[in-house]
Order: sequence, then structure tokens, then C-alpha cells
Amino acid sequence: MTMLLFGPELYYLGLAFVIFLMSLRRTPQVRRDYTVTVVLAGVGFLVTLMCLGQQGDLFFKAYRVDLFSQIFKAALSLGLFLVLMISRNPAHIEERFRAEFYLFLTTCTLGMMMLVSSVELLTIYVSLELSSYSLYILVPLRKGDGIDVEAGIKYLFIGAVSSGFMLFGLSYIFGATHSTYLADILHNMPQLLQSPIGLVGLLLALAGFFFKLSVFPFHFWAPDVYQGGANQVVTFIATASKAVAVALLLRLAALGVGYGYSFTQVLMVLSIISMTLGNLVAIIQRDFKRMLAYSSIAHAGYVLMGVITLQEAGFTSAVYYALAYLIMNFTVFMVLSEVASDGRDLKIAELAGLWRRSPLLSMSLILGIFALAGVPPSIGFTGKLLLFTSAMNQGFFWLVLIGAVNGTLSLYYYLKVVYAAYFVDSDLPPIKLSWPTRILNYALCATILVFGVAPDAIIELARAAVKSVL
Amino acid sequence: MGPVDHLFSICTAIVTLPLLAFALIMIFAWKKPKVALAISLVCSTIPLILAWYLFLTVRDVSLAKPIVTQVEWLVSSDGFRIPFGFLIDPVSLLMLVIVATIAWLIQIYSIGYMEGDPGFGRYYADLSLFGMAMLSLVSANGLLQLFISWELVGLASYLLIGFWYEKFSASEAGKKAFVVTRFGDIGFFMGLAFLTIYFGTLDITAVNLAGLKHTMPQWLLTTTSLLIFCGVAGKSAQFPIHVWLPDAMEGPTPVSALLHSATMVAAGVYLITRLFPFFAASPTTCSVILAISTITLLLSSTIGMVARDIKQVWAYSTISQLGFMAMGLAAAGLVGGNLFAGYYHLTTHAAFKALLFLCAGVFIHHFGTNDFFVMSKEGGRYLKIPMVTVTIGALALAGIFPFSGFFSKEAVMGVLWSLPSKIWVTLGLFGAFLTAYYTFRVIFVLLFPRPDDHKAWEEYYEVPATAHSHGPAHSHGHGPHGDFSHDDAHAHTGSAPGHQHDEAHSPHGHGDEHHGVPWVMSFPLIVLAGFTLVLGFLQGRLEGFLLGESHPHELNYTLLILAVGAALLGIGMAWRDWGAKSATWQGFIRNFPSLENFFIQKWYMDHFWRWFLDTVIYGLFSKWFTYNDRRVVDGGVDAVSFSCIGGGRLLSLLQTAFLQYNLLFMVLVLAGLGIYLLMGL
Amino acid sequence: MLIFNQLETYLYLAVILFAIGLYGVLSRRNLIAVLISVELMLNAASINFMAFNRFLAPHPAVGQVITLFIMAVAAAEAAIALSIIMAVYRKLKSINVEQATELRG
Amino acid sequence: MTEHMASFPVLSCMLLAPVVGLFILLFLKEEQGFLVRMVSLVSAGISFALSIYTFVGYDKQLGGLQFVEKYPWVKAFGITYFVGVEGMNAPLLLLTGIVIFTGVLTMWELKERVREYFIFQLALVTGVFGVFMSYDMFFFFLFYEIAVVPMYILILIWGSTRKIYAAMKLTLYLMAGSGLIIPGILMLYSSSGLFTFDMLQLHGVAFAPWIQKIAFVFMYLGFGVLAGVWPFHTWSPVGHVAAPTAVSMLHAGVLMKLGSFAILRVAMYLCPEGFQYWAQFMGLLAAVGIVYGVFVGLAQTDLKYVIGYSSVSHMGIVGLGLATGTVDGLNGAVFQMFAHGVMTALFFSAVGFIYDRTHTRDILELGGMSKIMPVASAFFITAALCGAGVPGMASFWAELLVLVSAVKVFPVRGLFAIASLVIGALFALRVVQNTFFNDPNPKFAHFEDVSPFLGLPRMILIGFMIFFGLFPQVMVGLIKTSIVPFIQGM
Repeated sequence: MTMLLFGPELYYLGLAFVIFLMSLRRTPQVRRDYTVTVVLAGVGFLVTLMCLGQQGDLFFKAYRVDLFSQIFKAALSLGLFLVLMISRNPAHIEERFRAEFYLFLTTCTLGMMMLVSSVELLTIYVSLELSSYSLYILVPLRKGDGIDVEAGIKYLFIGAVSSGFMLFGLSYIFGATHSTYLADILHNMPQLLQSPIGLVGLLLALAGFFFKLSVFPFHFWAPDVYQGGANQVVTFIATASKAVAVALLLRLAALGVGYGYSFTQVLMVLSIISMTLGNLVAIIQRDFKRMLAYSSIAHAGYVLMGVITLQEAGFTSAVYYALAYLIMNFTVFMVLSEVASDGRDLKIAELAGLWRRSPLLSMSLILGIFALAGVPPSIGFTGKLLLFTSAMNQGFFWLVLIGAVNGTLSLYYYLKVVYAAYFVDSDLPPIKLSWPTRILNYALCATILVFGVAPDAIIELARAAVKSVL
Repeated sequence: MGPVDHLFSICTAIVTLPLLAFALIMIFAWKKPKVALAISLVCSTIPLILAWYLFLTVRDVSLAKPIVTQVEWLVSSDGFRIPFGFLIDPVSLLMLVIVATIAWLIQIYSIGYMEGDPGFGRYYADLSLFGMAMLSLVSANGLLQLFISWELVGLASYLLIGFWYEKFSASEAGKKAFVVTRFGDIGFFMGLAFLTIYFGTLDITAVNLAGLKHTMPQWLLTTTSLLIFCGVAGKSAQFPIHVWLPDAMEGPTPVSALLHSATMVAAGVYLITRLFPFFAASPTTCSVILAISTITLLLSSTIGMVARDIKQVWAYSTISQLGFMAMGLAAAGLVGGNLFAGYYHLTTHAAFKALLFLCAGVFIHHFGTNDFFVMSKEGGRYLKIPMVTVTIGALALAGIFPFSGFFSKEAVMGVLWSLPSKIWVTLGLFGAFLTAYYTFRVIFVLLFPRPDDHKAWEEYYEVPATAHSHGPAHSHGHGPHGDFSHDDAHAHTGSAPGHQHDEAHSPHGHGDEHHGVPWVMSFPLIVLAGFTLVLGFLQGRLEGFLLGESHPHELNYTLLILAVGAALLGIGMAWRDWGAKSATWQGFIRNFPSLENFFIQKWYMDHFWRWFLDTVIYGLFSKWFTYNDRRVVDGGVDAVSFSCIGGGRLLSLLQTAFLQYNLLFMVLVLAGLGIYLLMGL
Repeated sequence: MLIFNQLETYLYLAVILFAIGLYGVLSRRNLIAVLISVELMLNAASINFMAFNRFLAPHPAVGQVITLFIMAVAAAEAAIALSIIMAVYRKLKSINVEQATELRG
Repeated sequence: MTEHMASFPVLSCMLLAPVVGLFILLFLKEEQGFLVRMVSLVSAGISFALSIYTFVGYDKQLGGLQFVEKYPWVKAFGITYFVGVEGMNAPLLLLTGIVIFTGVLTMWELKERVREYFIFQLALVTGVFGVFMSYDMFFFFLFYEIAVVPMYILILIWGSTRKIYAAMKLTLYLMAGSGLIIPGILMLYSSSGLFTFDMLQLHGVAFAPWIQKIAFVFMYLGFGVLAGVWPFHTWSPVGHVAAPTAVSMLHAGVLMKLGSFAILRVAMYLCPEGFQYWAQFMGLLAAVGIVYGVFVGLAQTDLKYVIGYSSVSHMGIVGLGLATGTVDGLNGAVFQMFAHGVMTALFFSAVGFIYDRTHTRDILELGGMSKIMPVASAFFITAALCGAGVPGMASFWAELLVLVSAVKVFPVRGLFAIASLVIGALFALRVVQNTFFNDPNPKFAHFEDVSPFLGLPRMILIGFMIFFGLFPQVMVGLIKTSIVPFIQGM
């Protein structure tokens, strides 16, 4: 029964349809809709977990289901579930738009799920656009004083232009290899890299994915969107879509960019610039989300380190890091949206007195922040060290050195957050947390610590996954 | 248990008991005077007995074949092993006895002197610490153990000088003593380092043997011996690092008697004696020692002539006598003689100088002033016992027959005489003359007070104004540095004596009528006076004991006459200036005012060190290093971080709010990459 | 008329079209115009696909299918873009890019 | 090196005791102050006891690596959980035990945010223990950073002077150091071709000289920052001044040792040729640090600045000992790490006591403290005398060993170092005189002296200082057992 391989996607398609029905109702019943959605999303997570072991091809081999894709699907469904967990009452999303909000989150997830297992250019393109368009809509969905639409419009056009580039590039690849299947393209890769058309094609094609990952120079949307979008939406963008971008990049890098050393150099340069620029600019930010945007740019640079090694170890650590990044970044965003429960843009200084207002949140915050900064014992530290290790194994000494120094730079602005949250005092009232949120907090902290100290299970899983890609 | 182990346990007891006392007092009894006293006395009496026991029983030893008993203390590598043990030979035995005896006497004496002092317990603890250190210094068989004890002695001296720590001058003097002696000690330490590295062992007998047999390369021998002499100079207050000793008189007088005249400062000379063959093997070193000690002798005697603080006088005489001993030893080393003369003078000096100080202590304790002019005015001569004993001591110091000083000085003079060049003995005689002069200056002033209307008094009051003008700034209170030239603060004290501490800490102030001296204080005086009298006649016995055989040395009459003549001349001058009815109470030195001022300013040595400390250490290095640390090193670090922030601001300009600029940038970068790749083809 | 029967012709055409589109995106300030320029870029891509399919590809249908898909996707994109532009107009009372310059730094 | 497995996981217990305490504290309330203190005291006490046990229970005849625990951790990257004790880290484990135990006692009077304070302090200590006992570079580095980062919050919240600046500076500086360490370590890892982080296995690999030179200098500078090597020392005085008492104790007492220990344990152990190449350079920096530290300290008026610079100087002695690369030198260096740790801890806890009362550390303002609080002053004076290198204190022997071997290897630098001892004495006595002697400042006349309970930690420290001062062989004999094979291995 091959259709079962398509199970998770089908499930989310159905979920999307259900929510679509909700959105049709004239008088929205917010509470009920929310509960239903969350529960169904939770079930969806379980479904994807159950499908974890599946293997197979679908749709004339345009669509491959393997451990690699399934892991990321699981991650995506988890991401969706978590985001829904914290959007019980997203203040900046009008109640009449809640259903649409859930709907587009779901469709975006669906698109990204298809993205991670599509191995054919057209499929990739379509599912990529599906996920992107949902986000284009989600960003300006926020009610606000114009920066939301501004962010939306920038996101849209930068996205559109880079997907235009990508499409053009894909067309050249198609021309050079006469095929749209990644497998066939892989065969013709050597001569592809010898022909100018092929080179340009690959470069342009990568543009689309760099846009998703917000790698320099396609990072311009990130700060504006992070600041302009509603907190929950940004959370989703910052976690799930980043993870999937890594997955996609790995699939394409597996095409053997390494055949051309010059290409590796290009990626190395981009990675170095991304992390340095991200960290340096993040230092001077005052808006918490905008700072996180720049930090995400820097992290994109770190992940690239793992990608360009083109080795099992490198890919393993990249996957590990992507998953880790999902968790730790989400932790920070959760704290953010809990503190800014009225949906405003949080200034870093507004974290003041968090240690008094809610010790639990401040603990999660410090753990998440330290994980992002790569401070042990946390998944962030382990992931980063593994990335460096695999990069060093390929002999990228300077890359590792710059990465390590960048770690120090980044610590500066992360510590500014800790400073605000732990040192500065404020007389604001304590923050009330619902019990699901509390459990969520503890769960996240535990994950960050445990898998940081004992990463073996995850790493073995990631290894098995990347085997199926390489 | 062979005899050696037996000796080892005895010596260990001698050394460790006082340490035990120190620990016990410091932990349990530092607020309980009675207990502290009991502990301390017990732990100083037993070593005394044991020391005498050893001195009298151990016979079959000589410098040639000493008894060595030791255990391994620290073994780091094959090259570096430090034993803990004892070297029993006549030299160490004699010194052991001297130290134990005087220390014990001082403890007795202090019962009276320190009575009622708030820091009574601490005082006895420190004395015990000193006892331990000094005894182990004397009996050490390895130079490193000796060095350790040497440092501990310095520590004890620091604690005791600064005993009345509320007083700035006291704490300052303590610091000065520690730092200045440390200055010499680093030389000592370097010498030890060289020995360890190039000679391989610090065992005293081995070192001496190497000196005797010339098995050590000459350069190493000279270097190390000179370096070690730095330590000697520091401890025995030889020129130019003698400046700490006069200030050290800030401590309680018994301390001055024990540490700063009889035993500790003699440790330096003792070290030369201990390593005599080693030093003697290097003529260079001997000449250096001879020169320096001679300078010291003259310098301190001349200063002693003009000092007005009785303790200062005795302090300078101590310095000069130490110089005298060193001269004797160095000369002996040059002419290939033996260590007897210098060491004998050390022995006798220990006795009579302790005596002199203790007497001075009685006076100070009684009149609450250090100025012997004031003492005499207030009737110092009515204190019978001290007056007699101090005279005995003075006669010994001046070297008058039949007191011990006479014999020992003769011995030293004899050695000097045997030098090819007679200049040294001449200087020695001149020193003897000065010594006699300033000693009896004190005695006569005490004995023959002048009535208040005597014109000497206003003379006396106006002198300080001119003579005692202080050199560099007194930075009293807290500064980055203290003041090194405060000691003659005691000199200008007329009717308004500024002796805070002695008043503060002595139960008897000025006021009370002249009652007798407490027996605890007079008893030691008598004992020491006894020693001073008899030691002279034991010369032969001691020589026999030390060297194994006693040379029946023929009397050199010229020298004898010269020496006694010098001494008598000195006394005569003193009588003319201070004693006789017609005496003007001005030193003959007053006829050369510039010279006198030079002496009063103590040859400007303090000024020199003051300048060195202020200008070089604080002004130059400390100041500029600090500046560099703040501005350059630390500033560089901050600059880096600021430049990072600046870079952030700069790069943030890329993120224009204007969509199409971003797109343009994007396209350009992409184009650039594309061109790079195409060129790669 | 051989010129119409050569791959290069169409490739050059596509490149030119793409360049025009890019130029439009970078130069026009009116959001609608920018959107149109983006569409041009997409069309350039679809021309490529068609051309490659016509001259090189073993399987005759692939390129056409892709082109159809691109059309559909482009339509969707246009719809979304227009709706967002409407929102922009509602909030900023203008559809000029220069108006949307709040977020910087 | 021979490895002897542990019958009972002593080291893991030593490591986990603070962690468990930390997690218990997480679930306590701020109000339960006494309980909080007790929990942290007990967990620290357990580690202390176990560290004594390892120190005493280490079998010198057997030698080698004892109490070993070794479990594979991450197979993909060759990471193993590998802890053990040998002659050179046993003293440092003991030191850590002493300092954390006394540190908890010292902070007994802490008033605000007690719970959080002890949480972070225990976290820090876990890191320190971990570094000293782990023989796997991954864990070594992991614990290294665990030990560094909590310092930021500890200084920031409970610190005093210019704490915001100081905390940020210290943390960034040290992390920049680890930014240099990572490439160094990973370079060895990757060029070994073994894909293992196990130091003993890596030691077996003969790395190419150029690799050793590069890796060594990176690790030396990286760890050197934490070891307070001149000219990367400026974070330390600033940090000490800002930090609360127990943190200064831990920091100067233990953390700086992490750096020097890591230079010995990782850099020198894995890159002997690199060490030979850079030894002159190390010796130079160390000697400059020794002289420089005392001279700068001579001009300071803040007690903690003075101590900070004195530790720059004393750590210079450690560096000099390491640079000699001789048995005596290394013995002395490790011994000095221990001695200086105890001494500085004593310094800071004495200063902390006075500062908590008088709220000033300015030696120009203090004075006559010996009259007001004799016992507290006695503690400080003892430490100062130890710092001045008076015999009978532990550090005398360490300095002796180092300086003698230094004179042997680098005569000029060695003699300069010896000469600086006199300034060191002046330096120490000046502080003692201005702070504790002379007339008391009436402002502070009413303060009462140390209570026996508060005196306890200081007494413990003094006890250790004097014990090892009188019986140095206990320490040196132990250190030797690992240094001698170490030198042969080089």
C-alpha cells in the first residue's frame, strides 16, 4: 500500500481541510478551534513519528520517503505542534483570522514536508512555493501600524525574486542534464560543472535555498520579517522553516558540489560572511526579535560549515545542529512570546526583572540563550563542536578558527539578554503560566540539557539518515 | 638507637619545642598572659638544659670530623634533595649554648619588662618562634635548612620590631628590616641556587670540604661566596644595607638585646664562621668582606659618637663590633689563619652587648625615655645595679683589661696585625678608639649629671634644630611607601620626651620614686655581668674546644700597647668632653661642624635608600608599569571590543530600509560569485 | 528561417527577458510594476524549459508540464502579491516602495 | 600510562555531588534560606571528602592513572567518558574540594538571591572538578566552559565594583581564549587520524612538528588567558575586584589553575615538540609576568587589586616552572598551583570578611585593623607572609623548586624572578602595614571580630597551607609519580 508512505502529508492535508472548514464559519469559536487544532496537530506529530521507519518512492520516483525525510517531517510536525502550543492567544492576530492563521501554518508545514522528500526539480519548486506563499500571507496577517505589511511586502518580493533566480537556474540545469531527477543530475554532475551553463544554473538554483536559510546575501528579509511578523509566526519561520532549509540544502549539496573545489570555496566564503555579519550586526540590536534574526543569519553560517564538508560526519552534525537549533530557538521564542503576551515587539531591555517575574521562564531563557551561544552543557554546544570537528576533519582550519572566534562575538549579545533578564530589576507583576506551558518549559529544558550531554542517540539517528542521502 | 639517633632526637627536641610553644600560644593562649608565659618558659628551659647537656657531654667531635645526623625532608628529583638534620661540631655547640642561654635570660627579663602589656602572649609566642628559628639556624647541617631558619629569624624579627604595631614608626621599622634583609637574602638564595645546580649539594660539610680541597671551580666558589655574603651583610647589618638595624630599636628593648645585638645579627658572622674554609678559599671574597666590614666599623662608630638615644648608641656599636668580627674572620681567611678570633669576639660580644642593652632597658623602663641625657638629669645613677653592670659592659666594650672584650679584641687585632698591609690594623685601632669614646660618653653623661642651669642644656636644646633637620619628607600615615628616616625622632626630646610607646607600655612612668629594680630584671644583668667577667679568662679553654688544640700565642707587646692606648685615649677624650667638672659637654667633633652634621645624618645612607625607593622603585617602575597596564594592555583589549561594536554599526548600514537596494546588492553579489565561478573554468 | 529553429535564439530571448525583468524589479518603484517584472523573470525561465525540452530533452512532455506548473504557480503568486499590495495600500495609502521604509538597521 | 579501574565510581560521585545539590536547589524556595545553605554545604562537603579520599587513597607505588572510569559516549566522534586520578591532578582535586567547601562557608552570610547564587556556584564547581579529572578532550573542553560561563552571572548579580563591565570583560576574554583552544584541540583530533578524543591515545600519536607548533601555540594562548599569562592577565584583577568573596576565592584559587593545568595536561602532554619550540617564549612571558605583577601591585590601593596582581605574579611562577620542562620545575609548578590556590582563597576570604563589615577595600582608608579584628587580620597577614614567600608555608617550597630549576634552564630570567621576591616582600608588607597596623580608623572601631564558625573556613585553609609547608614531601612525592613519567613521555 504505497499511499501509506504519503501518510503524514495526507494527514496534514486533511487537517488543513478541517481548519479550512472552520474558517468558513461566520462567527468564529476561537477556544474550540484552538483546542481542536492543537489536539489534531499533536496527533499529527504522533502519526509522523509512526511513519518514521518508512522507506520508498512515490510518484514516478519524484518523491522519496526515507529516514532523512521522515526525521525532518517529524521535526516539522513537532515544530507546528509547539508553535500552536504557544499560540493559545496570539494577541496580534485578530480573532476572525485565527482559523486562517492555523490554516496557513498547516499548509506551510505540508509544503515543507513535501519539500524534504521531493527529489525532482519540479516537485521541489512547487512544494517550496507552497510553503513560501503560506508564510508570505502569514506575515502581514498581524494587526499593526504598517511595519507588518512592509515586512510582508519585502518578504514577498525578495522571495519572489530569489525563486525567480532559482527557477531560471533550474531551467539551465534541466538544459544541461536533460533531466529533472536529482539522481540523473548527480550522474551528469562532472560535466555539468565543466559547462558554464551548468555552473550558473547551480549557483542560481542554490539562491532559492539560501533565501530560505537566510544566508548572506539573501538574508535581507530576515531582520525585517522577524521584527514585523507576529511573534508566533516568526517563531514558526525561525524554527521549522530553518530546519527544512537545512534539509533541502543537504539534499542538493549531496549532488556533489564538492566536485568543484571553487564551489566549496564560494560556500565557505558565504558561510564566513554570514556568521561574521550576523554576529556583528546583532551586537547593536535593541529589538529582541531583530537580534534573533541576525543570530539566525550567523547560525546559517555555522550550518553551512557542516554542509560544505560533504562528508557523512559533516552532514550528521549539520542535521544534529538543525534539530538542536529548532529546539533552542523555539525555547527562546516561547519565552519571548510569553513575556510579550500582548503581542508587542519585545525590546531586550523589556526582559528586565524576568528572574523575579517568572523564575521558570528565566531558566528556560538562560538555557536557550546559552544553547544558542554554544555554551555547555547544551545541545547548542555539542552541535557546534561537532560542526567544527567535522569541518576540521576536512582541513578547514581557518574556517574553524573564524567560527570559534565568532562564537565569542555572539556571546556578547547573548549575554546582554542574560544581563537584562537576570540583573536588571523591575516592578512588573509576575507572569502567570498555564500548566501546559509549564510542562513545555520543563520538557524543553530537559531536552536541551540531556541531549546536550548525551547526544549519542540523536547522532546515531542522524548518521543513519544522512547515509540515505549520500 | 645509636648515639647519632639519640643526638638527632635531642636536637629535634631543642628545635621543635619552641615551635610548639609558638603554635600553642598563638592558637590557645594569645589572650592569656599567664598560660602563655608558662608554656613559653617551659619550652625555652628544656632546650637550654639540653643545649648545655650537649655542650658538656659531646666530646669526640672537632671541626675536622663533625657529627652529622639527618633525615630526608624533600626529594623532588635526583638532583634536588633536601635533608632535615643537624651538624654537631664545636662551632655549632658553642653557638647553641650562647643562643639558648641568652634567649632564656631574656625571657626571664621580659617578665618584668613586658608586664601588663596587652600583647604579652603574642610577645612570648614571637620570642619562641625566634628561639626555634635561631636554634635550627645554628645547628642546621644543610645550607637550605639554614636559609629557611634564616628567613624565619627575619620573620620573627619583623614581628618583634613591629610589636607595637599601632605606632607608625614601629610598623615601618619592621617592614624596613624585613625588606632590607630580604634584599641581601635574595643574594644568598641565588648563591644557594648556583651551588645546587653546579655543585650538586648544599651539605655544609661538603661545601667546606670543597673549599678546603679546592675541588670547586674557582669562579663558582667566588661567585657563590660573594652572593652568600650578601645575605651575611643583610643580616649582620654591614654597609651599605645596615640601615635597618638602628630603626630596629623600635622594638621592645629585650628584643633589641636578644635579636639585634647578641644573637640574630650575629647569625651573619656565624655563617661566615660556619663556612669559614669555603670563604677562606676565595681571596677575592675575603678582601671584599674585609673592605666592607672596615667601612662599616668606621661608619657606625662615627655615627655612634653623635647619637643621643642610648639604644641608638648601642645599636651603632653593635654594627661596628659586627664589622670588627667580620674583619677578623676575613683577615684570618686571607692569611690562612683560623676562625677563632672572630668567633671568640662574637661570643664575648654576645654577652656584654646583651648586658648593655638590658641595662639600657632598665633605664628606659624606669624613666620612660631613650635619651640618656634626660636619664642622667633625672638621676639615672641612683639605679645601683644597672649602673654598675652597664659600666662593666662598657669597659668590656671598650676593651679594657680584665674584661672579656679586651681579650677578644686583642685576638682580632692580632689577626689584623698579621696582614701584610698595616692599614687595616690602623683602622681597627682607630675604630677601637672611637668605640671607647662613644661608650664612655654615655657612661660619663649618666654618671655625672649637670645641674639644670648648666649652660650645656640650652646648648643641648638648640642643637637638634640645626643638626637633626630631617632629610626627605616624613610621609607618616599611609602612603604608597613609609618613611625610612624617622629613628632620630628620639634624639630631639628634651623635657617633653616623645616616647609614646615606652610610656604606654611600661607600668612605671616618670612619676614614681626611685625604688629598686624587680629581681626578674636584675638577675639576668648579674648573670651576664658574670659572663662578661669570666669569659675573658676562658680564652684558652674555648680555643682548645673550638680548634682541638690551643696555640700558646706569644704576646705582641707593640700591638697590646697600641690597642690599650687607643682605648684609654678614647676614654680620656670622653672624660675631657663629658666627664670632668670642666667638661663642656660637647664632643670634640663639634669643632668640625660639617663633619658632625654628616655623622648626624648617618652618612646620608637613609636618604640614599629613601631616594632609591621613591624614585626608582615607585617613581619609575611601579608608576610606569601601572600606566602601561591600564592604558596599553587593558586599553588594547577594550579597543578590540569597541571596534567590534563599530563594525556592527558599519555593517548594519547594509540593511537599508529600501527594498530595491537590498535586491540590487543581492544581484551584485550573485553576479560576482558567478563571474568567479566562470573564471574558475 | 533557420534562426527560429536554433536553441540559442530562445536562450538569448530568455536571458534578455530575464534581464528586463530583473531591471524592472530593481528600477521600478511601483509595487505592481515590480510584480509584473517578477512575472517576466518567471516567464524567461519557462521559455528556457520549453526551449530545452524542444531541442534537447529525450522526453517531449516534461518541459511543457513544468511550464504549465509555472503558470499556475505564478498566478497564485500574483494573487497573493496583489492581496498584500492591497493591504499595503490600505495601511500606507500608497503602493510606492519608497513609502515602505520603516524597518532598517 | 597504566590505568587502574575504579572499584567504586568515586570520581563520578565527586562530580555529581554538586550537580545533585544543584537540582535539589532548583526545587527549593528562596525563603528556605537555611535549607538552601545546608544542601549546598553538604554537596560541597561530599566532594571535599571524596577529594581527600582520592588524595590519600592514591597508591604512589602503583602510580599511573587510578580510580579510572571509562565509558564510550559518542561512538561517531570517538568521545569517551574517561576520568581518572594521577599524581598531578590529585592535588588540584583536593584544592577544588577545599576551596568550594570553605567558599560555601564563607558565603554563609549572603543575603539576597541565595538560592540562585549557590545554584550557579555549584554549576561552576562541577565544571572545575570535571576539567581536573577528565582525560577526554571533548569532556575536558566541555567542563572547561562550564567552569567559565557561570562566572558572568555570579559577578554580575552578587559582585561589587564596576561589576557589569568586569563580568562582561572577564567572560568575553575567557571565551575568546577558548575560541583559540578549539582549533588547537580539533587540529590534533583530526590530524591524528584516530577519530578519538582520548588524550592517552592521542599522546601515542607522533604529530608532525609543524602541527605541534601551531596547535601548541593556539592552546597555550587560549589556556594562557585563563592562567593569567602576561599580557593576557588584565581580566583577572578587574574580575577579582568585582566578584563576590567566594567567587574570587574559586576564581583566583581554582579557575586560574585550570588554565595552567590545561597547558600542562593538554598542550605540553600532546605536543612535546611544540613545547620545546615555544618553551623560550613561555619562559619569557612568565618571567615578565612575575616582575610586572609585583611592580604594578605595588601601586594599587584596593586590597583586591593588590591580590589580583600578586596572583598574576604567582601564576607567572607557575608558568616559569612549566616552561622549564624539568622534573623539579613541573613539580614546583603543580605544587605552586595548589599552594597559590589555598593562599589566594585565604586572602580573599579574609578580605571578604573585612569588606562585608567596613564596605571598603581601600588600604588608605582602612588601618589598624589588627586592633579591631585581630583574628581576621591574622588570617590575612598569614596569607600575606605566605605570599612573601616565608618558609613554613606551602608556597615557599613550590617557589624554591621552580626558581632553582628556572635558574638552571633560563639563568637570566630565573635571576630576575628571584630578584622580584624582594619587591614581593615589600609589596605584601606594605599592604599589611597600611591595612592592619598603625592607628585604627575610628569609623570601623565598633566591628566585632570573626566568630569561631566564620573562622572555621579560614582555619581550614591555614591548616592546609602550613601542613604542606612543613611536610612538602607529602605533596611533592605524590606529584612526582606522574611528573617523572610525564617528562620521560616527552
